[in-house]
Amino acid sequence: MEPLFQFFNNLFPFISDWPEWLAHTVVGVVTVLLLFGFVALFALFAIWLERKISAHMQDRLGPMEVGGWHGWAQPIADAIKLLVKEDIIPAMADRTLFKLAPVIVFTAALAGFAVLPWSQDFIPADLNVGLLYILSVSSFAVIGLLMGGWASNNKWSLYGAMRAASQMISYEIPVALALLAVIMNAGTMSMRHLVIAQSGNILDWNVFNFFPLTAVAFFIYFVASLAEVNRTPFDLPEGESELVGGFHTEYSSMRFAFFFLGEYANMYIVSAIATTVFLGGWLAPFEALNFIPGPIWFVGKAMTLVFIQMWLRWTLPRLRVDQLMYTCWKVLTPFSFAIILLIGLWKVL
Amino acid sequence: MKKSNIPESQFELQVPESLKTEEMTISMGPQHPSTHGVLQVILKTDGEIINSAKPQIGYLHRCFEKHAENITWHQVIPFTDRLDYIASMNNNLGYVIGIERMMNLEVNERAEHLRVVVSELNRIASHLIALGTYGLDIGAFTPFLYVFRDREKILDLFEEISGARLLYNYIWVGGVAYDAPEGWREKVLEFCDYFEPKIKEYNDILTYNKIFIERTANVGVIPAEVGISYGVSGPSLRGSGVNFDLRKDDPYSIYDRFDFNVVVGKGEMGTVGDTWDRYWVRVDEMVESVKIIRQALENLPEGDAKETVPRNIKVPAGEYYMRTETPRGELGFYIISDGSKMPNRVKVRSPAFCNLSVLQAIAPGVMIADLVAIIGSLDIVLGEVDR
Amino acid sequence: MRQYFKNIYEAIATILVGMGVTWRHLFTRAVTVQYPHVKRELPERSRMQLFVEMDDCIGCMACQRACPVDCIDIKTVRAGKEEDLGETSNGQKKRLHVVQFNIDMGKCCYCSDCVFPCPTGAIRMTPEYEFTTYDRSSLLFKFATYTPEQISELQERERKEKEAQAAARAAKLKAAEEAKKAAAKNDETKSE
Amino acid sequence: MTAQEIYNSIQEKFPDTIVEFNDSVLQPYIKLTPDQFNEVCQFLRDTDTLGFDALMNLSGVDYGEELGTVYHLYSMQHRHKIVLKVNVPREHAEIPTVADLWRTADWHEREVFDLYGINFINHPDMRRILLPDDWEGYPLRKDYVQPEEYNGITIAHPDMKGNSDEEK
Repeated sequence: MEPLFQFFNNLFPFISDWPEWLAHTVVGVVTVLLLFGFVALFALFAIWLERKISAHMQDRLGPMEVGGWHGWAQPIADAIKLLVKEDIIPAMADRTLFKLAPVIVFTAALAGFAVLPWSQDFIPADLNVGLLYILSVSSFAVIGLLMGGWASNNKWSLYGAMRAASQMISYEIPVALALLAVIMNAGTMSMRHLVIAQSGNILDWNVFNFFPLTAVAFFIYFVASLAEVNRTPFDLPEGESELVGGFHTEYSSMRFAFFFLGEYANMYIVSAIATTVFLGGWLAPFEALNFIPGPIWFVGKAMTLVFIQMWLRWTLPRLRVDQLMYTCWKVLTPFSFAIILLIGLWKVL
Repeated sequence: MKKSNIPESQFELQVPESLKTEEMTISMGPQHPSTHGVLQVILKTDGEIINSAKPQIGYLHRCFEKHAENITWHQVIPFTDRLDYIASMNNNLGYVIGIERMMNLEVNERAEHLRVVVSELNRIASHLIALGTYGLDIGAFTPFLYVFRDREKILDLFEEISGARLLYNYIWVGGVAYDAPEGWREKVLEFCDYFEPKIKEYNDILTYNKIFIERTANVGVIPAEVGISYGVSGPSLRGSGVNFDLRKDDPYSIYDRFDFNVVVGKGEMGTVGDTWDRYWVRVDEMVESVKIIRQALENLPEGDAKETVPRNIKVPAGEYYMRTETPRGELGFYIISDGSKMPNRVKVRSPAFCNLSVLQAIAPGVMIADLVAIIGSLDIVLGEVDR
Repeated sequence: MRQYFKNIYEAIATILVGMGVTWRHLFTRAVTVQYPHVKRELPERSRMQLFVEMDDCIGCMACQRACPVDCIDIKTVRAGKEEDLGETSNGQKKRLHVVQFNIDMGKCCYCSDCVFPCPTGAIRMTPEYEFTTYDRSSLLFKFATYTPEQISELQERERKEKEAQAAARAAKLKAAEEAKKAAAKNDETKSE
Repeated sequence: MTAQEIYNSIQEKFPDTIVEFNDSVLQPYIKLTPDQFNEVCQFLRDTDTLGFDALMNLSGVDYGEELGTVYHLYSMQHRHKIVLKVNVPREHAEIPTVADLWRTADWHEREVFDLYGINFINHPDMRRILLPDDWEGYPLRKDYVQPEEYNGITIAHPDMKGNSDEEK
């Protein structure tokens, strides 16, 4: 919490006059609210963006009415609609688990934001094992999905949950291995220091390190992270043409919205990790562009990756379960092992 | 001399006895995103693998055959529109030619050419939907909207010539309901020029996509003899490598005058008769349809297409089984007349009905996701299955 | 092993080709028509709402017979002998009061079978398509212009005429019968 | 092969089963008795010169006094067709199945059973196919009367009445 405290201290010097407990509480609460606000805003924006991108990729216009300019208020209207809709819980569902599941999914997504380095100074918690933390916290989501699918007492939901569990657990491995390739070189797992190690210009970013080895690692990470957040072509847990709606078949109103929020927050988190680890975090690609503040670079890079995720989603069909496992265990995992091995060799030589 | 009859399934699931677990029975449909309507399939699954799939139909039964016995010959035509509502022109054509053959009625040349043009346009429109929804079943959303964009152009042409966009009631006994309006021929040619390059686009985004191929090749193989035994017809049978197209093999209207190829599945990406082959036959058939349209429009004679339409039809007593090639396969109308102004019996042999029946034979042993791919590749329209 | 790498290469290459297609479409013009703001001109043949030109209708019921779903309901009253209802636009003489011409567009199947048998071209389908309502009963379009009083008056007259006719016929019949009887009587008397 | 030749070959093998042969109509047909029907069909399918490997259509017909089924056969190799007819009395409508010969007959026979009430002997799964399992009567028979209600649901929709002024 120290860098965050400093950051607030710089902004509002009077905080240092407060007693320590008060200052810490206030800073903590404000940060959480900021992040929560960001997640909600980002989700709304991303939903709008996704609808617009998909529409234009399909020669459509997408939402055009609500709010005037290109239907910018459509996601807000949708959110309000979801809020006021009737909350339906199936009669035979396990009510406690059913209610808990979306909360867990969303919490897991939100917790990941704690270690994202937005800029040199603004990082809610600069853990020395930040990367490890984010990986472990984000895999909490699978418990939520499993609970939701099980508790719905619907066979399609159960299928979705089972698929989600096997998929997310499998894809943890290539994700972790791909990141390991970088950590080996950087020698740190602190998100902040990972970025600081990449200072310089664009060629100092990790993705161009040991060219092309880390580039391949970046690619592996990106593909595996798509599976981590259940995006096409790996959206089997939802798979609306096969499993109706997968694990969230029975969810409606705000509980469904939480799953939705969680999905979009996760999209952002995996993109942000990729940005931090491979694409130089808040750093500008060239010295000349340093006048643009760090957070803008950070969010901009992450949003580019989010855009690519959407782009892929509206281009590709869905894989089958066995092909999904094949991709993970027979393609991504061996390749990431090979990269770790090669980088190790490179470093030794 | 007794040959072995074809077993229920050719694909026995081989799981060691010790690994077998309890079966799960799932009702897929009647409300399910990829059963293409109100089809219900009762699945018995072992995990993701299907042990048996039994289609349950009848949710869209509208008593076409009973209706037809209580209305006049001509009034049946709007009802045939509603059988296979995606290819109404072809349905009209089948029924009408059946009656014309019973009445021994000549149709003038211009009407014959217009019939071929609209039928082939409708075939393209129908195959476009098959393509798009198939992409949707596999999980690709975008091609669906591309094909609807192009289908819309065909519907615009239909609206101009017949006044309706979906249920045309255009082909009438003795001719067609309206002559083509001025400039329609040029518009169709324009559409052909526009459409041909679009097929490459579909191929780029869907047909040759590796994920798509992986999902569809070697899945749901229908061997030729199984297909014939189950009465599978049309693109679904041709996908199994059987060169059988009623436009060539039992020609009706003026199809024998045109030069076009019968597309058959060759197993390009996997086995002959897999879902990819059935899909590919449809893509290639659109190219052939464009060829036919061009030829028909080239030779389109001048004159009035409407002139032979009689006011009141009385069909001489007798019976006839007329079969035509619709986008889904062999559409048969078995018409019995007792010489009065109403049909005595109109039986529809609907291609989708027979194509769907093969599902129970090829489904065992595939995964749930594959079942969706198989149903999509059979290109059923429930309006026709249930009639 | 070669197949393995070939598969990976193919997967990446075809995915990139597909992404190229969607990327190009991101910048092509959308084909959407913003419906309530922009309205497409429909071709004149468009079969949307049915319309009846009552001045041309001669009440022959050909359309009612042709309708496969029975959505047209016509009632007519015969015109009086000295009454002149005028002529239709193609010169046919009108002999019937069309006191009721109801079309239930909720039932209509838009096949336009009713349009063709019409001898005067009175009934036709128009490209007008915006007639949705919140109430199904307002899809029942009534084209006849007669008021209920006029109808009952006409029907009354027809009934009376019919009665008169029936009475006349009965009288005629009776007369014939009586004549027959008389003749029979005559015969009887003759034979006696 | 012409219809005459097909008739001759059946005549040779199963002389007792043929009721009628009509070559003068648009599509010549052979009328058979139900007794040996399955064997005749097996013969038609499996003889190399006949080779009727496809059942195009199977249709039930109500002739008034009798019910009947009509089979339209086609040979994919020889490209010839033939129509078979089997008539059975209304009260005792039973025909041997051909579902074991042409799998497509499976559903078609169920449909005929559903709509005409003809029972197919040895059919593997003789259930209704289009109508609900508990539907009463066979709707395509000419003497079928539409029931008032089904499981408490009125069948005649109120809108199915006329639309004249008095009724609305």
